[in-house]
Amino acid sequence: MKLKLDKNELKPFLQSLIEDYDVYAPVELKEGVSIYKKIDQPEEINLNLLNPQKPVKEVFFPQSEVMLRYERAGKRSQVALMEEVVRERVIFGARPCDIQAISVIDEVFLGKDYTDVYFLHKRKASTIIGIACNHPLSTCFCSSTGGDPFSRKGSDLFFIDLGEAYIAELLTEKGMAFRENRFFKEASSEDLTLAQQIEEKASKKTDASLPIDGIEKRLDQMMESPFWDRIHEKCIGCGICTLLCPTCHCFDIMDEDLAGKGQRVRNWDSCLSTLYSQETSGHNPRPTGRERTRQRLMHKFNYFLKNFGRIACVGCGRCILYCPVNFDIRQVIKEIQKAGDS
Amino acid sequence: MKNPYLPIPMVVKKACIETTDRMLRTVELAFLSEEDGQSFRFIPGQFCELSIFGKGEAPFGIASSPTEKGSLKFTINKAGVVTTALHHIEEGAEIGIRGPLGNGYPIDLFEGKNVLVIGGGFAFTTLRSLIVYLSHPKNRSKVGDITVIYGARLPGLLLYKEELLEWEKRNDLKLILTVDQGDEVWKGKVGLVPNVLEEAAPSSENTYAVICGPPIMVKFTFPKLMALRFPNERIFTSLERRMKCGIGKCGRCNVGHLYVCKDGPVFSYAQLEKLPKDY
Amino acid sequence: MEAHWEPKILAFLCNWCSYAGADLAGTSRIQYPPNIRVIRVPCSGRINPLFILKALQSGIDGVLVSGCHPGDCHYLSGNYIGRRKSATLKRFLEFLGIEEGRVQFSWVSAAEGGKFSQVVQEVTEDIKRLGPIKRFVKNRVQGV
Amino acid sequence: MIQQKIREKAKELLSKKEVDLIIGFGEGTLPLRATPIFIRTPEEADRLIWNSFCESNLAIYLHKFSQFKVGLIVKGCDARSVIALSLEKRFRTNPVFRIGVPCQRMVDRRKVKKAVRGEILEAYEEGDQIIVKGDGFQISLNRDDFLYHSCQVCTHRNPTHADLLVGDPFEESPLLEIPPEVREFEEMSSEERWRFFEKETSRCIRCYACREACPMCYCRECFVDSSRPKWLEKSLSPSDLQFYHIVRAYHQTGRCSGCGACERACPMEIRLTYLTRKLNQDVKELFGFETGIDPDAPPPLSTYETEDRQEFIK
Repeated sequence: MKLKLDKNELKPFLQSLIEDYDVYAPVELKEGVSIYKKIDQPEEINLNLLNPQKPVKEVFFPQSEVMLRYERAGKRSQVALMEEVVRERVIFGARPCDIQAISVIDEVFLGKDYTDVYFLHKRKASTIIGIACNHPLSTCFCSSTGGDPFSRKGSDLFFIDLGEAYIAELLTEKGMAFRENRFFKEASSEDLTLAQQIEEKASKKTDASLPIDGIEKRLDQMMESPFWDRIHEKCIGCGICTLLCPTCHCFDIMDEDLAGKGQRVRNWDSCLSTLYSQETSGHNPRPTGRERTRQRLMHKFNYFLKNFGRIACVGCGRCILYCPVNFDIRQVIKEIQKAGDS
Repeated sequence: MKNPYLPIPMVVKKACIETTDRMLRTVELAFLSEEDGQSFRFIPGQFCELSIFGKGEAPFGIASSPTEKGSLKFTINKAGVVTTALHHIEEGAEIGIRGPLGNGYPIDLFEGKNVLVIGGGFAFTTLRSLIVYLSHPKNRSKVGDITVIYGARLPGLLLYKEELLEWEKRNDLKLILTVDQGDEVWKGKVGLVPNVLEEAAPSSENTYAVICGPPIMVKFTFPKLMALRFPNERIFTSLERRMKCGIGKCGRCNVGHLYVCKDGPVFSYAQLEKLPKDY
Repeated sequence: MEAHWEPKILAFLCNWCSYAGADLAGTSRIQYPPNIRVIRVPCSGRINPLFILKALQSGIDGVLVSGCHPGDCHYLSGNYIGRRKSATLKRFLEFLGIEEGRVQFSWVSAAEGGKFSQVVQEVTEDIKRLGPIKRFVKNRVQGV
Repeated sequence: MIQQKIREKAKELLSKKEVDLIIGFGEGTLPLRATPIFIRTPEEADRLIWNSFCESNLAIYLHKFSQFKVGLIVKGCDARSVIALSLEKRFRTNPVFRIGVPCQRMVDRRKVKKAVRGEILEAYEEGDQIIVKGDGFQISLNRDDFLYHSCQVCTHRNPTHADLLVGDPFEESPLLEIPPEVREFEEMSSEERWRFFEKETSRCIRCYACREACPMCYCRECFVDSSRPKWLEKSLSPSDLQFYHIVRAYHQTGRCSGCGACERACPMEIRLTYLTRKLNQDVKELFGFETGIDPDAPPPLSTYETEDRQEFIK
């Protein structure tokens, strides 16, 4: 179902959402720096950056999350699990790539053997309002990774910016709950034609040419390739690309303790960190940047595909934009093709 | 829905130091709730995350056998924060466990076959579980010969010494003990496990081999098994990697596309050959 | 400020001088405020700035580092090295916005029981004037 | 010009086998960016470039390539980091061959981006102008208005102790004595300064890029990673973030070349150089020491003078 929301109705619409839900949306922390955050007022939202630095996964899988609290009394401990989500959530303003990425993490966290209840509860409690990318950046390559700037996949509602108004497409059951929303009105056929035109124009803009088809097979042959000796050279091993990646989902579990009371917390971790795979004995199966860079790329383009039938990259371009040394994953994908074909 | 990160409460029933260097301690844990105890079913080779609130969690292979009901045993090498805490924990104290995790040894395959168990150092824990399980009166008839080769650096570093003495007396189990360096009272073999294996030359016919030990020992044992004509599919080993979640979510313990915690820790040599040498 | 608030002050005292100075103050029955908790260290040069930061973060209201007078170091130069660390750390913390006086330094010899008492009094008064530490201290989450 | 000379020198060094590899700058994949490259053959040397986007402090790579004879392209700051590292005896076996390039000060790509509406698709230098182009626009910007904070105040643009110098040395004077925002900061009250620090560090996502980008951060185990003792927790508690940033900066006392790599690396644009700049000032004022100028002067915190100031000690 396709409806329309006038932009001058956006604030009241968001206000009404805030009354009924915990609303998460991009918020600017400093000029050019934003994250997804729970908002108290519609004015906090800032959609200037196509994608905030930190991806929307944070709403479902916070960088730092308390798993349980404990308190010791004598020889016994009281434990309280922290998995409940108290209030239903709406995520407003996420881009198609980020939303795709959530379904990548679904594969792991909602896996058949064990279910990560922390992620699951947040996932279930959330309604996602995606926004189409009318002006994708030159670093965007979602069209190469199975998405596109107007991909509706994973959105419950999908907004298309027409300038003065949004087209609001209600896509799922959760989305259809907004059918009677008082701020939505019927979209005219002109509106829909305009939306169509914007979509066609935008979809041509992202790079669809990256050689990702067959990358798994190429990488199968490349585990011990000298390719890795060179590719990691300029990487300084900071975790920016992994921490800002919408699909990366590695974490570490730590106890924070103060005199018998405390909490078990999980924090995002990065395969580019030396300590990530270092064993207590000091042995490290991935001792240098070569193995760690290989792990990052193999996981995204080979292992993940083997396990779940899809790659773990959605082409958002964050790792390209924020890398301090301009390590460009697009270039690496192309070089994998070259190395694999030679 | 069950939260897979919630530890099951247990209590330390007994604890003892195993080795003369005092670096290895075995703790025996009992379930606090009977229900937990009954629903906890495992096979040898599986592991648990032991959890001490305030210190954290670490994975350990289960050293006791499923046939030893009512409690679980773990042998802990003192190395980091959690293991140190496990060395200091007193009898009667509460401890959490998550598990059983991982796949365990393929005991179904062993039915009707001979089993060769090769262990080194403190990695002998899950092998103890396996040996106790297979040699239990209920199971003994299900497998053929059981041969155990177990080595340590020094006699004092061998685990489960009293049990080893008992096993030596058994006639339905062949036990070969070896140390890298003997002492005045040591009467067993002196030599490295791969060499002792070569010398003992057990037949590979109808036999499965299970190896667990330090990486260097495992590395040199594989070729000896090859020479004895063990096919790759009939050699199993248990891998060790840094783990956190134990359920295939947190990353880090993968070898290629497989996760040691979820798809392992037990792998056949045939499987390992296909995986990247990333361990 | 809470009515009964008394500052908690952590004093790192060099084993060879200030610690003995504190002892002397005690045996000589020279009074000093009971707000300090003493940690004996082998030398004021042993002080890792992390010790001071960790103390402040944990909610300690003030830190005193006391070592041997110049020239008197048991290890010859430990206090000189420590002096450079102290100078830069003090300036840096104040630059960041940790109040001046939260972290203080003194030279007290084994014979200066009186000076020790004097220093502790001064430091305690300073910290009382500053009030409980608010900046940098870790607000433990609920339940912790 | 300079670019050509760099290539020639690189070719010469490589063909004479005086170095195993040259670490320099190549064309980046994004506008306003250069990227570190590793050149091993004379033929590849033509990939080396020089422009106002060569911002990285290449001394960071000396750890990774310590087993090789490295030819390193050094600006003023890189050169001083090399000296600081050699004072800490980081490369005893293979001395680094330093190809010094007097630095024209580097352009802050974020400042440029923020000055332009729309995405920049192309950028190049023309004299003292930066020309930026995008979909439907072309703008010319005055280069000196878009420099990194650390570059504006830099007084050591000429590489110290380079093994050879490409290009003519500049006269050493800062473009700005104190950047306006630093002056503003210095005029703040203690409380306001703390609020500023608090606000900046609150954005930290603990990627540790500031640490990894710094040539001087080479500890085998960083204090944040230590589990025994565990100095701080790894979550996002404001106090732990502050702890990290205080110690990361303070550990640079007398070691920081002021290159600004930490601040440039930060994806959350946290102001960091004002901290290290303060430390550098103090070290200069208290001990008369400047990082990377005198290759024989011991690091200031590992030495002392009996006459060091002590008016702050009771």
